[in-house]
Amino acid sequence: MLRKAMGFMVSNPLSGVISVLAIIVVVASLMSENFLNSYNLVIIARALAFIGIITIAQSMLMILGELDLSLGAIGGFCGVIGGILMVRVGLDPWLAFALCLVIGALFGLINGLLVTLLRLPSLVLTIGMAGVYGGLNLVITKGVAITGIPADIGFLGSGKWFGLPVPFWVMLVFLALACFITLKTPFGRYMYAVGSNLPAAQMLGIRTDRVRIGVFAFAGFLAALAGMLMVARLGSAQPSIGDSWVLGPIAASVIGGVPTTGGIGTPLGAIFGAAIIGVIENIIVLLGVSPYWQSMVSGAIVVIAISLDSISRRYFRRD
Amino acid sequence: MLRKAMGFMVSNPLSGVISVLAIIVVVASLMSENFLNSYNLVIIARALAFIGIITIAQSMLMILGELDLSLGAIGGFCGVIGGILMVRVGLDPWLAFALCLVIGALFGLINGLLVTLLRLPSLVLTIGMAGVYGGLNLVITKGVAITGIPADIGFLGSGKWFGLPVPFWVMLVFLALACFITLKTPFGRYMYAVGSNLPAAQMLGIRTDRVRIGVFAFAGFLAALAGMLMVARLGSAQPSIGDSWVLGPIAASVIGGVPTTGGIGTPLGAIFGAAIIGVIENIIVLLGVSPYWQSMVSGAIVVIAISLDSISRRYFRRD
Amino acid sequence: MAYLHVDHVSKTYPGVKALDDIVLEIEMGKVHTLAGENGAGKSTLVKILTGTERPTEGRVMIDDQDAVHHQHLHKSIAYVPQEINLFGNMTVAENLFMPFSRSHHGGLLFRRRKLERAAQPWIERFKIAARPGDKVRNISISDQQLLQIARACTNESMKILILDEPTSSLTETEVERVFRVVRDVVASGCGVVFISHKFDEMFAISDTISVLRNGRLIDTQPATMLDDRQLISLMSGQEIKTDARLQPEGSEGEVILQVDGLSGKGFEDVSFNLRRGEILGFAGLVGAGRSEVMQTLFGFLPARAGSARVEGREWRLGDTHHAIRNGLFYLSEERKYHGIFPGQSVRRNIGMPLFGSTARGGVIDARRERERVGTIVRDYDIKTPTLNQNITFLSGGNQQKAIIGRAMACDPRVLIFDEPTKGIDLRTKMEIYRLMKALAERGVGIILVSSEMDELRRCANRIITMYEGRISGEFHIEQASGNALVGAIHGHGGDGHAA
Amino acid sequence: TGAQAADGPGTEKADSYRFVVVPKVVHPWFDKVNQGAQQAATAIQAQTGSEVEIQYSAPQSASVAEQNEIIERAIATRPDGIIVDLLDPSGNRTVLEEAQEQGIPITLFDSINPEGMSLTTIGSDFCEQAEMAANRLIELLDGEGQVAIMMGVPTAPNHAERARCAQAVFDAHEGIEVVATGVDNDDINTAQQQASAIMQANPDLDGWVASDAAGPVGIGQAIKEADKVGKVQLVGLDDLNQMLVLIKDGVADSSSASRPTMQGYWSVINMWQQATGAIPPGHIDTGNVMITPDNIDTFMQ
Ligand SMILES: Nc1ncnc2c1ncn2[C@@H]1O[C@H](COP(=O)(O)OP(=O)(O)OP(=O)(O)O)[C@@H](O)[C@H]1O
Ligand SMILES: Nc1ncnc2c1ncn2[C@@H]1O[C@H](COP(=O)(O)OP(=O)(O)OP(=O)(O)O)[C@@H](O)[C@H]1O
Ligand SMILES: [Mg+2]
Ligand SMILES: [Mg+2]
Repeated sequence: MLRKAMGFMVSNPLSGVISVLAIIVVVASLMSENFLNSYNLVIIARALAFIGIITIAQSMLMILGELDLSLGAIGGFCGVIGGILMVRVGLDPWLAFALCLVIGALFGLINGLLVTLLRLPSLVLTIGMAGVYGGLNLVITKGVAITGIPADIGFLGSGKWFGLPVPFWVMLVFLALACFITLKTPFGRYMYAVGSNLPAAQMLGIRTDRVRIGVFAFAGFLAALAGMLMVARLGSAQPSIGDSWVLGPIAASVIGGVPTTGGIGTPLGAIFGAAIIGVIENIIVLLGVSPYWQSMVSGAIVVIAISLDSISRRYFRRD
Repeated sequence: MLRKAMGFMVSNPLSGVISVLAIIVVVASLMSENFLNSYNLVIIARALAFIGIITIAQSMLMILGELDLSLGAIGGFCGVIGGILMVRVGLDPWLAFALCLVIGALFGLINGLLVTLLRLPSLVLTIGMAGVYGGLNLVITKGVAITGIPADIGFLGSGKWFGLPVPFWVMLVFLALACFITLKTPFGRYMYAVGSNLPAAQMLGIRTDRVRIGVFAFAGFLAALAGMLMVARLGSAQPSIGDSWVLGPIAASVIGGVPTTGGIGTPLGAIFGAAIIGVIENIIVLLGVSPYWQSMVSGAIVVIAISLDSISRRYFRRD
Repeated sequence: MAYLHVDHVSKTYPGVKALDDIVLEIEMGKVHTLAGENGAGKSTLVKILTGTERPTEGRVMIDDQDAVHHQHLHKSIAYVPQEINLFGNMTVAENLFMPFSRSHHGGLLFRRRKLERAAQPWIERFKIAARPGDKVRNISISDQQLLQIARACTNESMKILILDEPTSSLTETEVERVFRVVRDVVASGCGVVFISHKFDEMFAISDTISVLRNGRLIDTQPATMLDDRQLISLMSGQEIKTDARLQPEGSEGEVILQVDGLSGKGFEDVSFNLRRGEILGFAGLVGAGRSEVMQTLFGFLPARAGSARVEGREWRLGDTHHAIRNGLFYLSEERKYHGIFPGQSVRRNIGMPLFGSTARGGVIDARRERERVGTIVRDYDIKTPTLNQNITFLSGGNQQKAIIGRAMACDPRVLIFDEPTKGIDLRTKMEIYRLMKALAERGVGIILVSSEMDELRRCANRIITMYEGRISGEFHIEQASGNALVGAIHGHGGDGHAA
Repeated sequence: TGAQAADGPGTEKADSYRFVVVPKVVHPWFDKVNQGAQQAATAIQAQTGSEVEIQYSAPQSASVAEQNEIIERAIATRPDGIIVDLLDPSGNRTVLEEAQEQGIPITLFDSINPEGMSLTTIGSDFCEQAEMAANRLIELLDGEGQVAIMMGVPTAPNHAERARCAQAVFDAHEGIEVVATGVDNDDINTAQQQASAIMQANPDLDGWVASDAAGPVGIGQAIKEADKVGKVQLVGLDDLNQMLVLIKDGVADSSSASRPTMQGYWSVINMWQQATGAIPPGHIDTGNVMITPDNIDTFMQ
């Protein structure tokens, strides 16, 4: 009976990750009375917003079977460029914001062009490109943050709307867009085709290079968006923005059902994966777990989450 | 004529990376008279020794189509355990050294067991396990280095033998062993079989799980070896040992002809890849390149190296 | 006494009863053929015999012991799977003897030279056109197929050899080679389980034939007691006419495709015309370069020289998107690598090129897509529980039908079929032939690359032969029965230019 | 006046206090801050009987965004005060304002106020610390020679400031020439490789200063391996135990150290004073010390 119910549940590919998230939320709220407090939920939402935007980008690339380890570096670099445009060049903040998104898309495009035209493995290429973008960032800023970001765009980073942080709404909008693209458009189907069998996709006349380049560019765009929102939030362009956006989104995507081998999963699942990681990191701090234990606990959580997922899939075959 | 000669050259899969290395060495020695000086070569050899041991480990995993991002964490953690065994427990340094290698192999084994038995994607699993090992390291040391490592084993880290650093010789020994295993033993051939077509290998009755677990354990062993050699060299067990051993060896392996998709390449090629990165990092400092430019330059080098490799392979098809 | 005993075995996959209460005995020294339409359960049965799948009910007795509890018994069963399953990056010799312990090449050291020397006799025996040290991914598909069979035969504890459609990508000469080996194996006292969709092969080699239909065992008979017609009706449960010639009428339309001096990887200076409404056959030995010509024309492989015109207009080479947009469709012979999208549903697989009609304003209309795909699944009789079934779990033949249905739905003007009936059962084969004919008669130009002479003679209006990358002859169908055609395929004589 | 004094500043009393300490990152240096904080907690408890709980909550990496999240989570637990070492004053500002809106007092240590805020700052001057080291090296070299600076993490403002101040001191001296700058990203191994290569490229190098704690440890190793102990002078930074060993072994001359325990101690005292209603000071200087072979034993544990 239970087995059947569970079997039914896991037949929806998202139910696994959603139930894990639900269990964690319940446990967390039992363990700390501060957890379900509205301020704390806002904090979780805000943290999820930034890492979530990167997760959307990374999961779309992972559907293609690609990875971009330079998304964090792109986000940081675009943030710095935005800061310079606003503060030193004196551009209108909104214009600068938009320009940075274009630049981010351009960086993503460069990654995509290198991967497709030179047929490079994206993992290693983007390790290199992370050095390039991050290095240029250092060269320009000499490591010093650019302060004095106009307060006009502060709203984008720190404002609230219907009780939730603006970046969170932005994340939701782009999540909806990403889900729409992947599930409802031919382009999205082509993404799955490319990730599932590249030569077969070519044989069907799908412009696989364009699809891949397009997603890389979109990912760069999203990375720049996250970077700029963070600049708006901090009120200064920190060169170190994005340093911690590298491995988490990949783990989140896998937890959420997008394997690194591509072809399956959705950005929505990946966001649930990111939420699991986010809630756990939140509750660890709320409970006052020693900082020395934190990295061990969050590492263990990743391992447990993917293990549970794999075990449950083995027992209740989900096809 | 030239095309033919080049074509011949690239027919040996290693000649590409060797020529790139040769060109870089020549350029480097023209750019700085200090480069070919024997002391500098010792510096390069020593740096290559540590990153090289990890590269051997990572490249063997990559031949299987796996990755272990926790090798650095294992190295650091084993170094700390070694330090504790020597300094606090007062174990004989050699015994402690040996014990740590066993522990490292055990950690690798755990990774391997999780990957094979639970069928987890190694990239994400080992992101998690890096958190676990690194976290335990922090828990034990609280980030404080363990000083007072007995001078007995200092020789292993700082000593020289025939003019070259001892760690470099150790690396060479294990490189020879790794090449022997991969190329001259049935086990090694099974590694390629697993990396080339896992289901086919399973169907043939190759014990693919044992092969994968074995290589993970060996990689853990090598990581612990690198960690302990570093402890011997520093004379203290620094918790941060291994932090920078994560992405470099992967890039080195790809440059040296071991793709992340597995099935081809050799540890020898990977070491040449590591040498390319090592020489470049050395010459950058020798030339007094501004510290702000360094990360950008080494990132660009990785990109250029894999691009050249890919282009040359396209023009002179190497099979 | 039967060595292998299938005892009331059933196998259920989610939504599919692949095998239903099968009882079967495989005897030593005999060739036992499993016949059945696509999806009948042949491969599933074979996988249960080899231990790669477990039965849901029933047991498999090997040597009178229950194989579920004695896994080692499966070692005496050598198996050649339906899909090619080799290590592309490794050498022929390594592929032949892996795992080495089984073939007495184990031990501490891997001796490449010794292994390659040991491989030589096998290569000669199976006439594989490769050296022991060649990388497998560089040898032809047919050689890979032969290598797989050779590999199974290197198993020294082999008692039963199972061949799941070993001949689907082989020409008659190569099939004969396989048969010689099968007879050797039988002569040495082993039993053979053989699967094929080709009747002449079945009758040529079998002692016993078992017929499966929809997962049930219909009948087991000595081969001599059956003939084509009986077998067909056992397999399909209905009468099927097979002897009709299926050339399209009115094949004298204007030239729709004109190829001039095309050269590329593996072929030189290929020129020919295709007329509207005709089926143009391409004959040749496997490895003659026919697939390469077609893939180059289609834009999947780069062209070195030459040009093509479609409907009088210059054709852009090297761009598959352009090709499909302009009505030239190529169906690859390699279903696994160039055809299906594994892990994706049947609906997504078939719906992939149909967005022209199923998407509006860049958004997919789910209802229309379901309808269109549903129609295709019905029209081509694709056996799948639901449209959302993962295509990986369809039987090989049904995957092929899905791909063909998908191509035909794209309204092509020139359609290139590369071994379209490879691994397809007879009933579906006939359907495909009829579909090709109907398409041609609607004005589509069709190129049919096939290694089955029978198929070409039955369907094509005209046959072009290729030998080692060059066109070696061209025949009208009336002239195609003689020796000249066979000669041209083998590269001698046959200067029977007629067209 | 007695009644008046009872309601005056610093007279409120509570049975228990909970303060959260948020450092820049998980690092031994901040453990010492934490130790100092615990000492102060014990002291207050012994003197007043009120329970004082110190909660130590550190970001796993030195990123402003992550630190902000940690501070936000701390706010969510509604403590009696938060003690922070800001990674970047401008970047942390929004969260600090949030804390103030929620009525949670804040004390800064080891960092400066964000523009427009006036929180109590506790700590010493990084610039002074670096200047002390630079001046000590100049003294050792008798005002003449080639020196090199090891930068820590280029994006860490305190590392950058130390490098800048050391450079300024050297620039002000005729006889001293800065021939190279390395970058170690707060990693001992990188520091060692960079130092080796720099000494290789500059055979006449006479001395080193560093701007992070990992730097001098790596430089010390490089000096030993190059057999240049005594020939190349090293003035270190802070008091990691490996640094102390280097001084003991004579590889390094000395180290210019800030006093983390003191910073933690006074931060808690200040927090507690604020909770009692006392008016907080603007700045408490905890000073720097020069660790030399003469006083090293007081630093060894
Ligand atoms: N792993 C699986 N999951 C679900 N269904 C499966 C799976 N494997 C096979 N099936 C189904 O079982 C049935 C029998 O398939 P099988 O591959 O045995 O057919 P077959 O007789 O070999 O056909 P063909 O001649 O096309 O190769 C088919 O309907 C197929 O869809
Ligand atoms: N190294 C390879 N990599 C990828 N595909 C290959 C490779 N070698 C051959 N193929 C593909 O395998 C298929 C069969 O090739 P094969 O050499 O067996 O015959 P062929 O040249 O196509 O000749 P014909 O079509 O006349 O039988 C073709 O689709 C070809 O493109
Ligand atoms: Mg089958
Ligand atoms: Mg072919």
